[in-house]
Amino acid sequence: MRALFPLKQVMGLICSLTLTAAALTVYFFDLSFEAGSSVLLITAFLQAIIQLTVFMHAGEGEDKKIIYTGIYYGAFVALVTVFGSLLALVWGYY
Amino acid sequence: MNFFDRFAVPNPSITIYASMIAIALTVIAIIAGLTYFKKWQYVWSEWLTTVDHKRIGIMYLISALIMLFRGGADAIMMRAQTAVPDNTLLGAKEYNEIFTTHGVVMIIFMAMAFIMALMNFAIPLQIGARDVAFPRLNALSYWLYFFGAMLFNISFVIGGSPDSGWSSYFPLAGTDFSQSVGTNYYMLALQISGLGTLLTGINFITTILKMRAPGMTLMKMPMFVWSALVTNFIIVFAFPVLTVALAMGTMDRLFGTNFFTTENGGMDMLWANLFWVWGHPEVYILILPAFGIYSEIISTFARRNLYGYKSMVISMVAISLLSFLVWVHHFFTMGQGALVNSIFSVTTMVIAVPTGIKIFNWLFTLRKGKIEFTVPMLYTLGFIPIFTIGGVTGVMLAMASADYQYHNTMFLVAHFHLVIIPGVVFAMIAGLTYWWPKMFGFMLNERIGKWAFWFIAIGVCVTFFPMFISGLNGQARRMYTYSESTGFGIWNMISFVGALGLLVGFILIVYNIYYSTRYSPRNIPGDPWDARSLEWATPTPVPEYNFAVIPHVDSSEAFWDYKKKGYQLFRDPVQSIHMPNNSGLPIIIGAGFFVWGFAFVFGIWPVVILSTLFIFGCLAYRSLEKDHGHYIPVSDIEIDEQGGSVQ
Amino acid sequence: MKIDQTLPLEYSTEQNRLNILGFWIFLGAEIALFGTLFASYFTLVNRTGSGPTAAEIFEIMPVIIETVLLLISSFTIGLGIHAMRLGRKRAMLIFFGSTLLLGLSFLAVEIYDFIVYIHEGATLQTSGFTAILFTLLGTHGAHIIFGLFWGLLIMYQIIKNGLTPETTNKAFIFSLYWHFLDVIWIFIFSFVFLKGMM
Amino acid sequence: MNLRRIMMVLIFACTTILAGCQPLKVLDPKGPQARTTANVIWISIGTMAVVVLVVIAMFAYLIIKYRASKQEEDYEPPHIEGSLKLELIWTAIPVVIVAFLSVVTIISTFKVEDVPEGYSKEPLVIYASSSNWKWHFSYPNEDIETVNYLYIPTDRPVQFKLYSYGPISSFWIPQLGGQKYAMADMVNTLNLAADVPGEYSGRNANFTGEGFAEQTFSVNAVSPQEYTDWVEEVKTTADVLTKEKFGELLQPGHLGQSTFKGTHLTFSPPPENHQMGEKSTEKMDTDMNEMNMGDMEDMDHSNMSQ
Repeated sequence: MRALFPLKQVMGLICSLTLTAAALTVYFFDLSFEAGSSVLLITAFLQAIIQLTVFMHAGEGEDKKIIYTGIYYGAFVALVTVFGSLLALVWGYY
Repeated sequence: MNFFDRFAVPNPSITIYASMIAIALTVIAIIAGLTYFKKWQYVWSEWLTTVDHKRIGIMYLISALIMLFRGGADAIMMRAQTAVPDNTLLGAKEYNEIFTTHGVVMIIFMAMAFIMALMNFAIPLQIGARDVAFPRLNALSYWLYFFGAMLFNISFVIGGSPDSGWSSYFPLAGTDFSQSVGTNYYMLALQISGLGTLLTGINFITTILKMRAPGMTLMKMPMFVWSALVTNFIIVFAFPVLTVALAMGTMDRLFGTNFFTTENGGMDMLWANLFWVWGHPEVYILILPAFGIYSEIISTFARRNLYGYKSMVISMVAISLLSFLVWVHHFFTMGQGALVNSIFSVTTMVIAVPTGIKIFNWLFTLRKGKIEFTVPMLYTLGFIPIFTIGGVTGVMLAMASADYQYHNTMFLVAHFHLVIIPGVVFAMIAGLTYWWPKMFGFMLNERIGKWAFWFIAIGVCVTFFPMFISGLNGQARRMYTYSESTGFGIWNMISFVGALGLLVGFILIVYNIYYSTRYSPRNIPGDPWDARSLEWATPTPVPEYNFAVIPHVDSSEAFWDYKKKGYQLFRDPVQSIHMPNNSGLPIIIGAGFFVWGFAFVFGIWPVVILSTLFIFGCLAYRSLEKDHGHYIPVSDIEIDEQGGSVQ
Repeated sequence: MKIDQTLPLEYSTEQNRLNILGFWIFLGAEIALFGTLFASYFTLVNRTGSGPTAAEIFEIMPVIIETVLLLISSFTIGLGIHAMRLGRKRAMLIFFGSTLLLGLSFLAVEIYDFIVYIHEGATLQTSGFTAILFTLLGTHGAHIIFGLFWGLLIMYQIIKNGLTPETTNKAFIFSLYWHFLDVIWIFIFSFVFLKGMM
Repeated sequence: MNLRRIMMVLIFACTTILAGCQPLKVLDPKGPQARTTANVIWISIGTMAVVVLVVIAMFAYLIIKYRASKQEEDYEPPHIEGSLKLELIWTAIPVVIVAFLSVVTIISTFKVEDVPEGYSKEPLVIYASSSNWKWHFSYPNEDIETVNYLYIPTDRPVQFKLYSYGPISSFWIPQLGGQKYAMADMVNTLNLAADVPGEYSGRNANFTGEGFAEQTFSVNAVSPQEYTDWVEEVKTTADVLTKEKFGELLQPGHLGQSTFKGTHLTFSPPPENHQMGEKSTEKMDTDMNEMNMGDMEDMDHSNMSQ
């Protein structure tokens, strides 16, 4: 039975739940916009990294480099789209 | 509106009725011809169900050529209408439909398909592979593209074409201002073919990264392979943006949502923004493979290795990243202020740097070469000066303050045609001529080809240079007519003459295909151009499995080294070869998507639901199917290899 | 088919390795897809027209439940893959089954959420904000629904054919998909719900 | 080569036409903003002409010198990997050019977005709204409205407030400055000025459907005195713009020019609160304040003249 619950993955789950709880502080405490956003950014990206490395085995195969290149590229495009759109459609008008 | 009224064409005219009859006759002719010559079996088992990348490439090629003529007919009609002031050849509505379909057909269904054609045909051969990573997915990609294109093209005769520009800006494209189903067609046809393109992107990245011949490290790949790799990365990350934008547009039009409306919090600018987040990388999706083809052709016919291989690669990777950082330059005039515009001006101009590096590297490849002016080389050499002019006007357009004056004018139209035609169309014709002997086993006639080149090269300049001037004189784009007092008349007339030249050029290309099919000698060697990369190491015609023995590679020009330095390409003994089986599933799923799209356009929801279930059913069937492909025994391989093999 | 015994079953053939890499690249495309949805969400979030705002309709409890359900399902499918590598078919099937059940409960809570929103006057057609909210959540939810059917199909094949290079390959790819949906949910949880209620 | 010769002739023809006989509208500016952009365009044409000439000269030289027919039969072109030095050179030169053009762009963009300098008077505010396929011009301070034509004085900058009663349109007077979009859910600001009296053509440059080609208007730039006279004349002769009348004007179609007393701003106000953010609300408030102040000034003015 023990073999079915490897420590790494159990720790991963505990980390995930802890980070979720940490993120919830922005709801239960009255944080400033900047502080709240920073907490969310940090917890969200940490969670994503845990999923990728612990659960998705992103770094285990021979294609590690390609996989990470793909993810970085995707993240780059997503971030550029998000912030560029905000820049062009919202912030630019102030 | 009555249910059946929506299927009627909103502004019928003689041309539309004529095309209806023409389409019907063509379909009947094809069906009758196939039946009469008893070719159904052959067409179905050898082509429609094929998973062979070479055949899929050829099917892409035929589709692209048909679309080229559809889009070209639109272009000629546009130039004819605007050739003289106050012309009444076409009405405003017809003109609007024509320029919209011209844009969509040329970009999505012609240029993209042409690129897919050449990538499909050449990439596996160039990396020494037997097929792509997912052959069946590749066939599905083609059929999604094909049925998307068909769906878009029937809009002309059922329900009306889209008429709000290829960029389809909301709220003009919304239901308030575009009541016909035309824009629904636009949304769904692009969605379906876009899905096909995305799958191709995934397929080719995997193929190029995982299936290269032993020894071919990334920095030993031919330049066309590099350009295809970079392009497919852009495809994979840019097309989802289009998917989302189209889905939102479809929902606005059919489900009454408020994404791009002007009330209840909708934001019309968001469409423009998302469209160009995809649209600008799309430009590089078109141009980068072209750069790759030029690199191959220049080094082949200058008889020299490509100058500055490393900086070519670095500059392409740089372009691929920068291409995602510049889209706001398509709407500098939207009012986002000087700071935002300055940022995007600078990022846009920065793209000129890697592009400049490539131009100079090509020029220096010519240096100390031994230049032969074959047809592919002529297009490549024609590309350099015309593209440079198109490119530098791009830098001019990138300057936000000046763009306020160029935006939406014929200056812009001149710029992007002078980039896309020498950049993409020249490359496609060059690539077509270059790889034609490998595809079909005979050469295209050089003399007719050269005539076609001169008509096209001069035609492009004569058509588009005058637009710079009329644009600076205040002619906005997409105007179906103008008054004589504007003074635009002379420039538009010159453009029309140039367009006729282009028409002659393209007709010559078709004539060349006809002529060469009839008269060209068939016994050509596997390497007729004395070229440098691995596709020429195969016999002509290329066997199903491409390479009897997978080659070993030690440099970016392995085949050249094999010919000149006695380098050993094929070292392993012949073994039986595993190949995938043909499958009817891709075309069936594609047809399912066609029905789905058509029903969606007209909001026939029961059919939408049924076809959705059908598509998922096909996927489930595929998952449960046991199909491990087949083996070609050694005896068959050796029989094939007697003949034109270079081994 | 050449089977490399030194690697886990799901990696053991050339085609399997291609499939896994191809799926990773597909996930890259999904990142761009959801990135675009997020970009649209952030642009439209304050454009509520005459409809309710984010703070007015969001509730914390269902969201916390959904998050925990999905996190645990991500954990169980991770265990499923671990069991698969140990060759323990029954354990793997149990873990996969619980994953799908957790996914189903997640969907139930999400549908409950949607009903609440609609009762509070936030339908798909109400405003720019509600349109993108339903589209973003709906796209994620549709992925989960697709995943449920896909997962069932894979369980069926494993029951029928056992742990072969083919079935393990499919199961592994499915696990990547499921983890990915969890990652997306974490971003929805943080930047849609928590930010909206901050 | 044939091609090169044709290109040279064409480029030469283009430049002579650009420089000479008949001035092109964009390069024939009648106001400070258009002059700035025209200068930018000339700078960029000059810079780019050098680039094009260098590339084409090198290109011509290379294809003539290294063509196969001039080479010996057994000439084997050498294998050259590339040269870091040369490649750095043709990276560095474009970088310098781009840096130069970037500076030009940034300075000029901020300049043309701003109110033109050197005027003692406050800008004249005109609300320009498009509908299919017309332009409505409201002068809130003067309390008059015109359709498809404009009168502007030459001694003060003009600030256009742009919005649309339909699809995205683009407001463009080539001889006075660049264009900007008019959209249905927000107000954009475009600062122009005319310093030479004359009649200029303006149009919608962004495709808006069937009647787009004819969506034009004319701009009469006149001396301050003439402008005041015109305003007075309109006020005494024109009909009042009622809500019903404005509703008729908005119907899709083409209209000639017409003139009204009163503006539609009172009963059909421009879109507000584009971004729903606090700052943008403040901005709109100040706009409205300006407008009210303008109205008051106008009232004072009319009181005085009475």
